[in-house]
Amino acid sequence: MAAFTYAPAIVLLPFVSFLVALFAGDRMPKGGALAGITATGGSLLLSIWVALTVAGGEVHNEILYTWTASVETLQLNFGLLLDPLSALMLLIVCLISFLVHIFSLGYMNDEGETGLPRYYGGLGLFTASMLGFVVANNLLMAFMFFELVGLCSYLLIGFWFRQDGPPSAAKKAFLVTRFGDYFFLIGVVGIFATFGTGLFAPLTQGGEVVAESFPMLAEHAIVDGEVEGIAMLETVGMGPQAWFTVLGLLVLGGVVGKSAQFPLHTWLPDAMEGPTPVSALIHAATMVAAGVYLVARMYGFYALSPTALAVIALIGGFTALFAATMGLVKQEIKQVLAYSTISQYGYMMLALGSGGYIAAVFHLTTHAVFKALLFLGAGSVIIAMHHNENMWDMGGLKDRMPVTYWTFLAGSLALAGIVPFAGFWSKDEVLYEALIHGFGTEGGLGTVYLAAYAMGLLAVFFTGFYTFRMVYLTFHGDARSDTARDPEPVRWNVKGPLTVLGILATTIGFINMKPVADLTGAHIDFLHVWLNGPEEGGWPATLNTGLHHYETLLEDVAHVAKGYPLGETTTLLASAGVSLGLALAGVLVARSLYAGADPVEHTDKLGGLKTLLMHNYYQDEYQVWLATGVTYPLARVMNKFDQGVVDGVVNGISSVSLFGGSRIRRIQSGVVSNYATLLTLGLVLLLAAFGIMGGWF
Amino acid sequence: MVALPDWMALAPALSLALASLVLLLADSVDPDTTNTGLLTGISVLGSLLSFGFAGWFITAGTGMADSTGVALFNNQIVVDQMALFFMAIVGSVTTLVVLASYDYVAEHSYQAEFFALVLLSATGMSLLSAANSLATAFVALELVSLPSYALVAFLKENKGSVEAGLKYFLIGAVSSAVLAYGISLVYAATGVLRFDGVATAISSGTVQTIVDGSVQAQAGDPAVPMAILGVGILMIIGGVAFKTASVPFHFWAPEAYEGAPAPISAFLSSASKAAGFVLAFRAFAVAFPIGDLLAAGGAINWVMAFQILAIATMFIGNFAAATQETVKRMLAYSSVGHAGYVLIGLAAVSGSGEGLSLSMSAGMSHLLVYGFMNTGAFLFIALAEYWGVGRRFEDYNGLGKEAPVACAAMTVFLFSLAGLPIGGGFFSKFYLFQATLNVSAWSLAAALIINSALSLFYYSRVVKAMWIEEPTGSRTIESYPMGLYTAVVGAAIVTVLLLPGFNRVSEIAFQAAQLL
Amino acid sequence: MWVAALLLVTLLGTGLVFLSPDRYAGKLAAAVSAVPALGSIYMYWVYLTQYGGTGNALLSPADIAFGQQIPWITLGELEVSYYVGLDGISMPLLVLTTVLTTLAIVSAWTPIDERQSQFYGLMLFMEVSLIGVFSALDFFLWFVFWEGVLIPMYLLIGVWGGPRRKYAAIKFFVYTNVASLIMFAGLFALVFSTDLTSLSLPAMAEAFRTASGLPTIAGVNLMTISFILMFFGFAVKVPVFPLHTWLPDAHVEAPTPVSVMLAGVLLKMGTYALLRFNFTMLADTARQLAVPLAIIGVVSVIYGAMLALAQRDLKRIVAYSSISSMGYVILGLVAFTPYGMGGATFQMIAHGLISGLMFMCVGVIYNTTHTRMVGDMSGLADRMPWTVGIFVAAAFGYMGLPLMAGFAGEYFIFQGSFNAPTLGGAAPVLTSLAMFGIVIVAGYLLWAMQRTLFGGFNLETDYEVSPAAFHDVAPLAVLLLLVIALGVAPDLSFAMIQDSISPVLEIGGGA
Amino acid sequence: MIPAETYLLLSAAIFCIGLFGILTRRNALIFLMSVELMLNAANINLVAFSLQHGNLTGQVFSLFTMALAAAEVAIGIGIILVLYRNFTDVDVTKATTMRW
Repeated sequence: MAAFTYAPAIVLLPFVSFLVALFAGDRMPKGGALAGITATGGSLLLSIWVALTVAGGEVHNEILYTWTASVETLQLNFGLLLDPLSALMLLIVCLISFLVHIFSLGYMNDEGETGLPRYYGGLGLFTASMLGFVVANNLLMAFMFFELVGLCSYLLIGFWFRQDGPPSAAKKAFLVTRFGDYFFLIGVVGIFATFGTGLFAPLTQGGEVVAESFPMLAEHAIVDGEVEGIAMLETVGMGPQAWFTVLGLLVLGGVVGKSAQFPLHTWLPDAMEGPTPVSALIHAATMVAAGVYLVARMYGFYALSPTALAVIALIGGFTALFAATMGLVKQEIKQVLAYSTISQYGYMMLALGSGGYIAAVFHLTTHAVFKALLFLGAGSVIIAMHHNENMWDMGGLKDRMPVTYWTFLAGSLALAGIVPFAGFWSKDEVLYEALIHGFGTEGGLGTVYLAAYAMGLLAVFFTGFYTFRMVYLTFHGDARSDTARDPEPVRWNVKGPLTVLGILATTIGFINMKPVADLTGAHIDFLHVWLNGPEEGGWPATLNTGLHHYETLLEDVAHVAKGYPLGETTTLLASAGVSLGLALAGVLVARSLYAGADPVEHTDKLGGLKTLLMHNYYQDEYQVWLATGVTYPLARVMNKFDQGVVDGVVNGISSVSLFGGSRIRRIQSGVVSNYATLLTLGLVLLLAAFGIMGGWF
Repeated sequence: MVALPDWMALAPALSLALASLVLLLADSVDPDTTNTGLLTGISVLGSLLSFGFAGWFITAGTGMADSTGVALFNNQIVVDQMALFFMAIVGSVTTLVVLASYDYVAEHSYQAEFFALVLLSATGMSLLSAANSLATAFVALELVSLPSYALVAFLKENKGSVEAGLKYFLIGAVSSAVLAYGISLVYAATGVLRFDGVATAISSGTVQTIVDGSVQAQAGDPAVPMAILGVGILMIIGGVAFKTASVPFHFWAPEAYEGAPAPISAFLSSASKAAGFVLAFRAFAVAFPIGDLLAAGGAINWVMAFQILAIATMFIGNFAAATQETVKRMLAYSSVGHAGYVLIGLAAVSGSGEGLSLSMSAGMSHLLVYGFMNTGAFLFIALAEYWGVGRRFEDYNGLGKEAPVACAAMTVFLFSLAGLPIGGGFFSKFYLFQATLNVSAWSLAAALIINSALSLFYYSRVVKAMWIEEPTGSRTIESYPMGLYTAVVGAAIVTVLLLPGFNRVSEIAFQAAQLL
Repeated sequence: MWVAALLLVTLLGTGLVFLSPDRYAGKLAAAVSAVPALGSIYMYWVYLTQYGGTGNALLSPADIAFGQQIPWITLGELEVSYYVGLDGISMPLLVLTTVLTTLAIVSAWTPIDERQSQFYGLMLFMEVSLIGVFSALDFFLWFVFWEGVLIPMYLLIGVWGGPRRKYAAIKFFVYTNVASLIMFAGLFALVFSTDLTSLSLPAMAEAFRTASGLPTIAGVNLMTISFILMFFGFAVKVPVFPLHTWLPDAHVEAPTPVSVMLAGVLLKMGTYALLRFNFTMLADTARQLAVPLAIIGVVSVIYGAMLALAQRDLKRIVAYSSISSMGYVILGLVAFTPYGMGGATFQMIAHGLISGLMFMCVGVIYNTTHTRMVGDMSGLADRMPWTVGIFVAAAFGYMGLPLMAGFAGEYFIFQGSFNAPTLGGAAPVLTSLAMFGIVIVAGYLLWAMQRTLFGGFNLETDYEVSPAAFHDVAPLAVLLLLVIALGVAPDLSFAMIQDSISPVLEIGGGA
Repeated sequence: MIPAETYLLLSAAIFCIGLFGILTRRNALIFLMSVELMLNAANINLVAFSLQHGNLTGQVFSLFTMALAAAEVAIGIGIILVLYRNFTDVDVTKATTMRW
């Protein structure tokens, strides 16, 4: 249990480094980087310890701090939930963060950037917030840290605030994700209002459940019909499943925003304005994963709603394809990676939607590694190219920076999904799960799965293409500019992290070689075991976050079933074969178009499609139009209304009063005879009135 | 305690009268005296004595023992709590005014006459407070009016002053004729002029007569002709309305207050108005009990008349004030508006006469507080005139920088007049408001509220000019006149102190009103 | 005794500052105002440690903390007394007042360069009145203080304000005073329809709650009419759409320290009074009218936020967003749930701190750039990093960043109103609509920050921009720390608020 | 004996004549005379009803009224005098420097 006692330190260490870097960074060597490295290193070690403990079958779910205890019926808490899922995520976040800190020494310190305390402070705060999000044991805490990582993202994207681009991109990133978070917040409030708790997993004490989790309560409501305690259903006048679907979709709003899914993906490419290590850490490996992680975290809730699952799968499949096509024509290396990131998170959503819980987490893991690698590799290239990111100015870097090249190539192969690199295993599993569930599931849901599968499959081809287009343009052929001919060398602090990640990108897929396992019968699907836990008892029984529980729910409640059109083994192989084939096809097409010594642009052949793709399907345009073309003019009109009508009435009342006053004072004509007349008149009127009333006449 | 002779109950009035006589004596000894200090001293002494006597008698409980108070001259004069209360108001206002006049009249001739006239008028007011008969009331009222006509026109070379005097006088003359005619009709209807006699006549429905000081029915029990009585009462209302500057007899007020020397404006708008109201309160509460009047049938419902007058007065006074260009005239109109507020004292009464003591005590309290804040405000105008500051709002720009103390005092007066809780005006206005709601007189309450809101606007224009605006021209204030300053600051302090100390005022007023 | 001591000390200090020479007035005023600030913090601490679990001052007078009652005035049959005391609702507001006043005074050192003794004297006079407003338990005493706030505010805006200060000052003054009178009329219509002999707030609460057989006017119960009149009166102060137009003018023209007080404390007078009068004394009626009131609140939220979007003046932006934030409070109050009402009260504190902070930030920028217009400046982060850093933090606090007080307040309100029994089926819809405010607020604040703080440095006015002085930044830092402290540990005040809110929830129909 | 109502009518007529004079005449002196007429209307009432009621109250009061009317005229003449000095006219409608 000792590991769990120290677990809060995983979050707190980077937070301390934030304070140290911000307030003392300018008096420290390396501008506070060392504090960050120490802290994240410490967190990494602790995370490993936690992971080992979890591997020993122990889990932890505990309330650490009561945010507000004042309302007894609904207390809001901060707590730790350490189960295999969060332990895995802790490892990923700590590792990437640690490596990014080291890489930053090369990318920021060596480049002589100013404002380093701010930079490392931001990284520290981000790491702390992200880790806080990962270990959160309830939805509110998760939401709070979800927002905090958004703040850090804002601060780090806008790091170079003296230029015009980064602040604008930072604003956009925060605003678009905030739009998603709006729905998330409704969802959080709704879930608390409905269930009276936001716990992801039940709290137990001596084997007794002392506080039930909301996915379990929802399950009881739907499966066992226990709806008496849920007053909210009466308020909204819906059945439990319908209302829970609404709640799930609301939370999904935050997911779509943060994980850059269609239609809220537009902020991510712009976010590349930030320093590249930041892009690697935040906008590829960790923060963007927060959305997917959240769905996985409360998967027991989504598994209850076929509608929500269908929406998730469809968004995922569509985004995977949609973003991949936009990545085809980009000229800047980081832009390609950005769209690739969007696309890959689409895969994870597709997996989650189609019941592939393991596949999603697996892809999340491998993607974190190889995408961080690619971004850091790109960062290395950018250092070499003196911050020119245009791939058409590069070429031939292969020989001049071999470490970068080979590691980048490993990452690219993983991204493209070429066997045996990490991406192949995870992407294959994603597609496979979608396929078999698509065939097995009855009705509309199955159709949706198949459609999403088709889109995901098509995206595989594009992925292979844009990835290797990028590789060929950057590293192969002849150098196309002076800087490419004489790139700036990078040091150990760049090469080190690249090497670590390169090795991982090659090997991490082996943790869950499901096809191999199925074929050989060997129990080498470690991730599956890790997330499934023991079949009977153990932590899944305590927390209800085990895979087995989810599969039961999918089957019994959402009626997601498996189907093998070609028999179990053949389907498996066919699926793997098709996706590998498509990936290779993409690679080969890229090779044929761009592998030459002096490649030329082929985008013109796309005709009108090129314009469409270059403009990203006018997604930015319509969203900007919504903001500046609709909302802002509306605000102006309302302002006019406010000044003219609302304030006009106020001023009008005063004017009318004053006008009345100026009329009344005219009675006072200054002529005393008139006064006498009016006086007499008044008296006579009174006399007449009272005379008539009193009957005097 | 030494038992004082009965006539000493009139000491507040007598000391004023005595002081005026001393002044006249001084004047006849040295007709061209410019010893302003001496003259002011005598006047201040007299008025302070008057105030002191009134205050002493109030605290000693004169008139508290029984409801009649100290009756003098065959019940023609009654010194009770009500009378003393108003004597105190008159005494305090007169003190402030004569004190302030020290600097004001220093450059004018006929100083002794000025002070003597003020004190004579004040004597009339004091007497009016105690008048218990239409006859004494009429005489006292004329004693108030006649010197004040002269005082308004005191600046003989000043067109404004003369014009003001003329208008005041002409309207006053008409009004007193109306009043006299009204009194004659009441006499015709009831056969008596003493208030208690009139009341008996109304309640019994028979014409009364007074034999050896006691009221009894006339031989043959002739009935009271209610129509004649009604017309008479209405005309008396007219006479009262003139003195209190209420619509439609208010026309003289703006001009008179504007044209008169500022201390006289203060005197007229505060003390003279109070005197008008004491007559009204006593006459209508004692002589024309509303319950009996309505029970008799066919007679006038004066409560309704006062309601109409009150609402009209409030609105006309305040709305006209809102658009004035000169500060003094604004205050003049606001003074008309305040008459409307005080009229609530006679208007917020239920059909059976309930609520009269509450509403009257509210009116009395307001008059007392008003005596300080309004006098203070007009004396500030006097100060401004003394400095040669112009008459318009703009001319007051930036005055706060040069004379912060006086301007702070003026701010207190104005906000208190508006009913903000910075001075007693807040409570007295609330007291009136309470009286209206007590009898569910919603229209009166609404008028009070609306006009209070409006009044804040125009009062704050002065505040704005003094503190917020930058001075437009070059203006240097060379001297800070002692007398004016003392009066202004004194009034301000009392106004503020009346906020926590309002309890005393309202208690006395309530007792006094209940005793009637 | 404690409250009386606070009032007296501050009042004496006011006189002292008025008489002091201009040069020392600022320092002296800060020192004077530190006394009530420290005193009230001590009281807060005493309350926190000794009075836990006490009830509502209006509903259980026996539980009043620091109470004191002395008979004062008798008006007819009405007894008026000097009656003060605190409970969990007024205690945090009292501390907010005293602390914010001190900080505002310090922040005035730089911008106020003429007639200082009068300025600081008026600030302290306003503090006296504000202390009184939050501690008075007798209606008259309360009203004296309530109106007493207007006068210094009027002069502070009018004398030391911007170009259109005269218009703004008179508008503020007359508008809010008219509102007070309307409220007054509504309240007293009710007072005289019951057999009240005392105007102490607990007595009024008792009488109104048990009042029966009230007259009806045009078929509407007097209770309802009074409620509406009182709501109108207080809503102007809050302010609530469409009674808000005095606020932007007042804010824009007021000197910054005054804006701080206006947004930080004065607006809370309105919501505090709503809570005390409309929602405690007339709880039944409030429950009946919950839906229309909630709609007013939601419209204020969205309307204020949309208007903020259209502004160029930083102060106007914050001013309109205050309208938006106060709309949440209305929504929370009508919910009649622990989180709703408690959250509304908490939001008063939170918004007091954050809006004060925002105005101070704008003020510090204005002191050195002499402009507040978005578009007249950019890239300030380059020249005044710490100020801008705090500005950014404050802005995020305003946007409802978790672990800052604003989030706590807004979240509590949403949580409380989402399934509020008083709102029925409309509850989730209205709450969700109100929540959209958090998106719009992010929109305009991010936009304004991008334009003014970031990008290349540029300034349209001819002033040298330099980092702000320590005494300019220190109040900002203090406020920021308070905002974070309350965001991390809302129970610091939410606990006592709950103690005093829960009795309110127990009264009235359907509870 | 002539009935009291007759005197009442007489006095009312005189009162109205006086009032009419006030409303129509601009000369300050005639204005003053008209006021005297109105006061005398009151006197007629007082004296007549004094007889009717059989007490002296009315008669005494009418004496007061006359005295006061005399005093009033004295003051009035004085004011009219300064009016003439300032406005070189005794037309009451000429003095209109202050209005509204």
